This record gives sequence, structure tokens and C-alpha cells, in this order.
Amino acid sequence: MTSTLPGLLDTEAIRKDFPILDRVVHDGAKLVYLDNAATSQKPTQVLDALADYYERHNANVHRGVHVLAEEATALYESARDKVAEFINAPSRDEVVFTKNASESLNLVANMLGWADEPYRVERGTEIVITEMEHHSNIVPWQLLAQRTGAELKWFGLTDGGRLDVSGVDELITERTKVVALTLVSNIMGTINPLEPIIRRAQEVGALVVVDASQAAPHMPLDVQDLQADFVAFTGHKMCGPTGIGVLWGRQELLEDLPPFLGGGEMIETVTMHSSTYAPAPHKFEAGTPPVAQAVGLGVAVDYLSAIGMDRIWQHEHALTEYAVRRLREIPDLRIIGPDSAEDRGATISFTLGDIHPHDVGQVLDEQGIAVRVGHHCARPVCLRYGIPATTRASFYLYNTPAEVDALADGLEHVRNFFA
Amino acid sequence: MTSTLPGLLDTEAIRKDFPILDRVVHDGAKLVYLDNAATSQKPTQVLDALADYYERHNANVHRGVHVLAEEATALYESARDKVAEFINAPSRDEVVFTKNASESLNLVANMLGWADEPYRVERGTEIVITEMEHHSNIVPWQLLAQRTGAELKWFGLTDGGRLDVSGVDELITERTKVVALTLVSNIMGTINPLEPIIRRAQEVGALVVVDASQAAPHMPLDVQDLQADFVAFTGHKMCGPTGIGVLWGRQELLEDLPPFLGGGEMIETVTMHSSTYAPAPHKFEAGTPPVAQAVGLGVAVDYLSAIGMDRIWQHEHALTEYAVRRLREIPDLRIIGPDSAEDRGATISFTLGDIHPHDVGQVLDEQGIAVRVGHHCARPVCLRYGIPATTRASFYLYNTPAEVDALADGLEHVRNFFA
Amino acid sequence: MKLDSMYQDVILDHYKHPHGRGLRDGDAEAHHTNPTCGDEITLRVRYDGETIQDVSYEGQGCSISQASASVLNELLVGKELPEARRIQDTFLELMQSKGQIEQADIDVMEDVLEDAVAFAGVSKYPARVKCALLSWMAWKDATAQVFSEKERGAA
Amino acid sequence: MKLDSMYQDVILDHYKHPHGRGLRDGDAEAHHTNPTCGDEITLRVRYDGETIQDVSYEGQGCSISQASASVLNELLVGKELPEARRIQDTFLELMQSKGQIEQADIDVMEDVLEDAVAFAGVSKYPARVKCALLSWMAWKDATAQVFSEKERGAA
Ligand SMILES: Cc1ncc(COP(=O)(O)O)c(C=O)c1O
Ligand SMILES: Cc1ncc(COP(=O)(O)O)c(C=O)c1O
Repeated sequence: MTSTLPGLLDTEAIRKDFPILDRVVHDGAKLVYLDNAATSQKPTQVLDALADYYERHNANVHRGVHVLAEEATALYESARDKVAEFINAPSRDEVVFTKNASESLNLVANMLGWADEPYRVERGTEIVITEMEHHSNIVPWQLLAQRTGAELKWFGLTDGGRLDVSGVDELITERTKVVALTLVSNIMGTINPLEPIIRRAQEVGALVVVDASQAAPHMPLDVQDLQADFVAFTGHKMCGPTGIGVLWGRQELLEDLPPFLGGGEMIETVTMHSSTYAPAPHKFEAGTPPVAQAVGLGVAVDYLSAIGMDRIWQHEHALTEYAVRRLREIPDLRIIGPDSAEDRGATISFTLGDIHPHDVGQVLDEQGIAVRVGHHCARPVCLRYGIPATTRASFYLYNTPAEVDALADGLEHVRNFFA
Repeated sequence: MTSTLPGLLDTEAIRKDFPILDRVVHDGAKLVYLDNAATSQKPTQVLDALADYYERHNANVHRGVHVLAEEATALYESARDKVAEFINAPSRDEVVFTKNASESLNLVANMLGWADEPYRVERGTEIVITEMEHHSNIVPWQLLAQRTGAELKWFGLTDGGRLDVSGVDELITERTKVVALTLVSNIMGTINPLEPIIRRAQEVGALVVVDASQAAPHMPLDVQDLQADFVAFTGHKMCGPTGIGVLWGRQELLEDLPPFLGGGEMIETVTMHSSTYAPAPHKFEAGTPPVAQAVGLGVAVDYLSAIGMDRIWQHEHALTEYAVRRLREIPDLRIIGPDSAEDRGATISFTLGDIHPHDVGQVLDEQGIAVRVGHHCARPVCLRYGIPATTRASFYLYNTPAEVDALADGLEHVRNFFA
Repeated sequence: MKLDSMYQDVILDHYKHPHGRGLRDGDAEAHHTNPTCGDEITLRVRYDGETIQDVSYEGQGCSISQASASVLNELLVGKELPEARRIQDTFLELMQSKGQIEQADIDVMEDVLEDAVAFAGVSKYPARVKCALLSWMAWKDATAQVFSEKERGAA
Repeated sequence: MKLDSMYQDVILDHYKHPHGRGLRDGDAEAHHTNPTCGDEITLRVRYDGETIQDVSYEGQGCSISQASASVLNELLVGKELPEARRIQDTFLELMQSKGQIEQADIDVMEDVLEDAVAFAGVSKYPARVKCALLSWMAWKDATAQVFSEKERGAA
């Protein structure tokens, strides 16, 4: 039955690139890695690029006339080109490397707190987010609101796990300076309709910050199509190393807005009395950047592009359709979020009767099945649906229908165990 | 003559751990890597640890019940133990992982800007730094001063490249909230006498932030001996990967001070209305941390400790003594900074007649000798000594007296070339 | 199956049939959460001098945290404070043993811990140790409140 | 030796004996720096209509940036603006060629660039390309000021 799923990738070939997928855990269980929304595994292509960087080219970037420094700089900057192309950025200078998506989002929040008019967030202005944001797209705005006196507002959720955009005109007002929201929910997989929100934001002159952490790894991402002002995502979820994130921002904004971290690399000239700043993206890259990690991310996007983001998306969609079907057969299983494969990514959260997710995850782990349990850094979603936590399975390009079956069978075993 | 230098390490053995040192550049020149103050090379032990992490244990940390998540968390947290031990921190919870030293320093500056009394930096208070700081320890404080209205003051330099501490009692006053200074200058190699400064800061109740970026890689560092409140350093200069830095802070300060970046991992509980924060160090580690990089840094400090930080220090001291001697023989060469090996690290800046450092560096590079040229992110030092830039050679545990000779011979060649 | 070492029948029993669950009057209350998994407990203690009259609690969490609260209630109610502290210390020691503890030592602990030795298997799972300790930390906290208030009252 | 391709005698000559160095009166001034190495230049232009009357400059920097300013002075003074722009574009093209340009193309460029073709070798060294372009960027900037002011005056 599973072999007939349409749109699947050649996972047999792909899995050869990911040595960790051959791991055997707990004395004999084959690893079934379904925790991709937390972090993805890395192909050998990326690991080889890291090793090659350190073994042959490692140097600090931008400031050297020697060979290694020139090579390292060229590698680092060509990673920027690759990422710019991957998201169809109008200019490479719009791609800022950070340490993760959280830093990218905090960077924007801080810039807006220190900005001049018309961008400045301050008392009397409003920040709009949603109830399904990852904590990394909630807490920076809470901090900004606390520190400036601005008001924090949010879109709520429907019972079916969708963003409730019915009140968009009342939520986003002339006082709104910034709207920050996720493209894909990291807990429910929901894909949000950004268009009406961005249209309204543009009407009132508010900036739009899109958290694409769960989108960039899984679907084609075109920042020009998106029409947002800032887009944040993180390398480790898209086959890249840990320690590298991206902030894309519209050029004139990056030019106008003040710096965030101060230090080496981000300056033009420094005296003890004052400093001037380098043009973007360097203005936002204080200190020695995560050079090797950027290089690794560049190879990761090459890897993904070679397979094709639309094909990856189709593969995940097929798996999701199958997984939703299998999960709905399990008694007492309740999907938290959209319970079909429509307009959703390959991340599925659920509860299983009154068995606590911690227990579900533990018994699955014993069978080699790695899922995540808890509030997934999106506690307000759990509060919204009156549950303490969920079990979350999330798929990626290397997952197979057989692994969906393993999950479904594993859940039956969990039910029996706690029966 | 060189074989008689006392205190040298067995560089022949050590160099086997650093594959990049065998590189040949420019069709035939053997690499002589003397740009260690910019970044160090990495031993295979560290590279193997990175590969092993990604190939066997990679997962997101802290939130999983599955095997990989537990292994990754254990590896990440044991890196914290290793770093804590390396700097003799009273508690592992005082070690915060950042992306680099620049972030560590910005973190402190931002915390103090948002802190409550008695730590709060605001109008009417003072920040004291020095004229020999790296831009990463200047710009964050300039930004803080601009944004809060606090006054920025600094220790000047003597003609001999030392900190002029004669005015310590007038510079550090009852209004001073924070004193930030480097332990070792990244441009002149000068080791600063922290004791009188810290004593005075304690007298007036100011916090002391030590930038140990150029100290941690090269000498034993004991944060308890140091008696500072915060100590920052960076992984890539001490045999670790790029993308990882450290901030050590006294526990009660980390507890009392507000968070910096908001996001996943750093919270205790989140509602849409407000959040509470996890205890330190997690409070300061928003988002997915640089997991692999922390693991790599842990192995790097193991590597350095196995050799012994005091032995590394002796080795570098011997090389420095020899290098100063050889450089002083070169006509028209002027050392910027201490011109002996006393109280200085293995970083030597100089000018060579009126040959611009860029040209010096280029002609050295052609011979395979990698040095750095420019203002080394310490432009105020260049202004202070009335020079546009310097050429800087900096040594590490794998450098040899023969490489000092190569530098000296190379500089003769530079002189002839531009004669 | 290795899992059985964690999910001992004793634990599953306590989970399904918890002792003394529900919030009743007390001298002090503590609310503890485990941010990694969202487990929460609100726990009250009632003392008569140094004798534990009641430990009542309410919360949500996994089998381990729920069972552990139930075991705590069963073990501590009626005990004198010093004895209760000894039990808590022993339990902490067991949970921090990373599954490395000898069966002989476990047998010795059993005299003190009774049913709670069943948690030995949990100590192998770092993520779950926090679950098992949640109610014990809340008890410690609530107890500290009671006696620091008494001291302040006395001073 | 490969270095010789960068440090052509022409370049070293200009470095040691710069043309038109020093700041003189001008219609506009631009100050450019190269933050990576601290090179600085202050450059003034004086126009008579569209004819470049003078390019004067002062600054500190390496042989490449100094020689490039000297060559710029030699090449541009006396030229009409459109011709000067063509020279600047050609120089930019040469510098961005990453050392990949064919000798035949260089020969063609030589008609436009004269001494400045000697910088072909510099294009192989990314860190030095900025040095070579520093004065040219300052010239472009100062010139833009002059003509945007004229336009504003005319408008
Ligand atoms: C003294 C000093 N402080 C701070 C830094 C900044 O370190 P990083 O670039 O890793 O943030 C450096 C090195 O660049 C340094 O030498
Ligand atoms: C939707 C979303 N936003 C932001 C983040 C934060 O990413 P990082 O932890 O890499 O900063 C994540 C993942 O953790 C996420 O899923």
C-alpha cells in the first residue's frame, strides 16, 4: 500500500547521504528519526565541506591578505550568494548571517526598539504576533513591549488549528509598527495565509517579519513573492550545521535601521568617541562570524536545491497524507491542528487518550522511534487547546512510508503498554 | 641557535594534529601560519569530535526523551563542564555559551542597560574602558552610552604600549557602573595589570568585565583568581570551531540580571501575556545553541589541558623572546607595543619603514607566511601611535623557531623588494 | 524489555491509583513546573509540630511525575521531619545515580524508600529524573516555607 | 615570481613618485576609507564645464591604493566627463576580472587605460582590489556631487 504513494523521493539513495540514519539504538532497534521539526540530520556533503574548510582553508575572514584568509572569505561570501539564490533575494547584501533563527528575530526586535521614526516601536504603538508562534517569536516581542511600553496583540486560533484572521482589520491598525508571524507552525504544521495579513500591514505601514524556520527546509521559499520585510530561518533544521541562522531583510530597511551587536567586522571606522558602521549585511555581523557553519549551510542549500525544493515538498506532502490517514485509525488519538494534509507541513502533533506525551515518547523511543514531546516551545498553543503537551512527529526528505508505519504500530504498542 | 630555546613544546608531534599546517600555497611555499591572534587552527581531535557528533548523536538538546536527544544534551552539557573546569569556574551554571566573544560582551552591555538598580547603566553613570580594546569591547559600550546617556571614559596608553593606570582613582569613580578591559591586547600583545583596576572597581562597586579572548587560548585562566565579574572569550582562537563563544559570569549576577535574547530554551513558562525565565545559564541561551560547536570547544580545551596551559604559555614566551630579538635586528622595524618579552603575549605588531603593512603582508604571503595587516579591530591604538596600520605576527603552540626565522628572513625580502 | 525497568508495576499502579491526590488545607504551598515537558504540580503540606499531617497535591504530568507524587504522599504522611528529610535525601541519591547503583545498595535503600525504590530504573533516563523529582522538590520548598516562617515567628 | 604581476614596475614607480598628490582647491570633495585595512583618501575634483581641471588628493595607504590615485590623476586630468567615465568603467571591469581576463582583451583596454592596465595583476587578489578602487570610488563620488549640485542649481 505504501509503495503506491505518489510523489515520493528516492529515499533509498538519499538515506545513503545521512550516516546517522543507520544507527541502531537500545540494543537492536533501528533508528526512526521523526524529530525533524526540532533539527534535521546532515548529509555527508555538508560534513565533508566542514572538514575541508577546517583542514584546508580555515582563517578569519575579511581582514587578511594571505591565501587562507582570502580563501576563507571567498567561501564565506559565496555561502551568502547561495543562500540569497535559495530564497530568491534581490541582493546578496540582504542576507545577514546570525547564529540561529532566534537571534534573527531578536535582531529585528532590537533594531525596531532603537530605530528612528517611522520604524520606532515605542509607547502608543503596537506589535502584532499570533498565538501559534514559537517562543522565539514571542519572547523577543514581549521584551520589546515591556522595554518600550508598546502594546503586544495577537491573532488567535480556530478550533481546527488555523490562524483566525477574521479580525485582521481591527488587530492591525494605524498604530501597528510591526507584525511578526510564522509561515508554518512548528507544533501543528499549519501553513498560514500571509497574504491578507501582509496586505493589511502594508495598508497601515507596518513592517512584516516572517518566521520561516519551518518553511525554508521544506518548501520553495521566495522572499520576493512573499512580500515581507524580514524573513528569519535557521540552518540546523535544513541539513545545515548548528550555530548558523539567517535574517533576510529588505535592503533599504537594513540600511536605515540601527545596528544590534557592536564589534569587529560591523564597523567602518572607530574612534574612542564614536564609530560609523559598515554597510549591510556586515553592519549586523559583529565579531568573527560562524564561518564554517555558513559554508556548511551553503552546501546544505546546494544539496536541497539539487534534489529540488518542490520535489521535497511533494514527498513530505505524500508522507503527511499517509501519516494523517494512519494516525486517524488509532483509537483515542487526537490530532492537534489540521487533521488533513491540506495547507499543512509534515509536522503532526497529537495526544493519545490520557497517556501523557512523555510516556508516549518514552515507549516509542524504546522501539527506536524518535519523536518530540512537550509544548515544543509553543506553550500558548497547548494552553489554547487545553492540553499539557503533545507528541509530535515530523518528517523530512529522508523519511519513508515504512517509518510512518513504524510510528503507527509503535503507538498501538504504547496504548497496550498503558492499557 | 634556535634549538637551544628553553621551554619549547614538541612541535613536531603537535603539528601532526593540525593537517592544515602541511598546506603548500602559491605553487610551492610551505604555509607558515602566524595569524593566530585572528584565529587558530584546529586539531583533528576537534574535527573528529564534530564529525562524530553529527554522524552519531545529532539532535536538538534539552527537550527530548529519545536517545539522540539525550546523547546530544549530555554532550552539550558536558562541554559546559569542561569549559567550567578549564577556567576554574566555581559552578558550571556560570558558563554561558554564545556565538563568539563579541556576543558575550554585547550580552553584558545589554544586560546592564536593562538591569534594575544597583547595576543599571543610565544617564549620570559612567562606563570605563581602555584605548587598547578590540572594537568588540568598544562599540558595545559606545552603543550603550549613546542609548542610555551614560558617559564613556577610558584608560590611555603609555608610549611603550602599556595601559596608563596612573589615573585609576580619577577614572573610576562612585558613578562608574562598569569597567570593561582586555587581559591581553590583540594588537600589541600587552598583558594588562588588572589588579589595581579591579581593586578600585570593587571599592566603588563597579562591575568588571574582562575580555579574555587573547588570554584564554594562551595561558592558564582562573576566573576565581581574576576576581572579575564577567569574563568573555571565543572558541575559534583556542583550537575550537567557529561559531562558539563563552561568557562566564558570577552566579548571583547572572541570576539578578535580565535576559538578553528571548526565545526557546531560555524560558520557564510562557503565556501570551508574559513569560518567566529559566535559571542561568539557560536564561542567556535563547534558541537552539551551537551544539556541535560547544562539543568541539569541549574537546579543544581537553586538548589544550592535556598539553598544559602553563607549558603552552612557556612555549609561546620562548618564541616571543626569540622573535623580539630577531625582529629588533631588522633595520627600520618598529615594534608597536612592548619591545621585550616581559608581560606580553605572543602577538607582535610592527611597522617596517614606510612600507605599508598591506604591502608587507602581501610579499610575506607570497613566501607562504600568513600574518595579519591593518588596524586589527583596534583602530584607536593605531591613532594613538600615529600609524595607519601595523603588520602583526602572532604565535601559538604549533609554531616553531624556524617559523620565526622564516618571518625575519621574509621581512628582509620585503625590504629589498620595496627598496 | 529495558523499558520495564522504568515502568515498574509499582509505578504504573501509583499512576493509575494515586494516593492522597487533591488539594486540601495546608500550612504552605509550592508550585513547581518542569519547563522541558510542561509537567506541573501544586503541593501543600500540613504540619503538627514536626509531624507531617498531610501532603496534598494536584497537577498534570507523566506517569513518572504522577506516581512519584503518590509515593511521596504514601511515604511521608505521618513521618517526623528529620525522618522525612532522610527519605528525601535517599530518594535524591537514588535518582542521581544514573542507573549505576548496585543492587545491594538498592536493597539497603529499600528499607528507607519502600515502594519508591521502584524508581531506580528511572535514574537511567536523565530527561525523566526531573519528572520523578518534581513533587519532592515542591515538598522541600513548601516545608522550607513552613519552618522559615516558624523561625521568623520565633525570632 | 607571481608577485611581480601585482607589483608591476609602473605601479611601484607611481607609488614612489606620485602624480598630483596634495590637496588643492576643488568643486567637491570625497573622503573614502577601506575599513578592512585602514586605507584613507581625501580627493577633490575641479571642473570647467565637463572638463576635468584637476584631481587632487591626500591620504595614506598601501602602494596599490597610492599608485592607483596617481594613475587616476594622470589619466583623468584634462579629460571630458564622458570619456573619464568610460575610463573609470573600463578600470572597474579590469579590476573585477579576478585575473581571468585574456591578454588580448587587456591589450584592447590598454588604449583606454594606458598605465592603468598594469593593475591587471592586482585583480587576482580580492583583498587588494578594494585598494586599487579606493581613489576611483572617491572620484566618482566627488564628481556626482558636482553634477547633482549643478542639476539642482539648474532645476
Ligand atoms: C581582544 C579581543 N576581543 C574580542 C575579540 C572578538 O572575538 P570574536 O570575533 O570571536 O567575537 C577578539 C578577536 O577578534 C579579540 O582579539
Ligand atoms: C517556528 C520556529 N521559529 C523559530 C525557531 C527557533 O529556531 P532556533 O532554535 O534555531 O533559533 C524554531 C525552532 O526551534 C521554530 O520551529
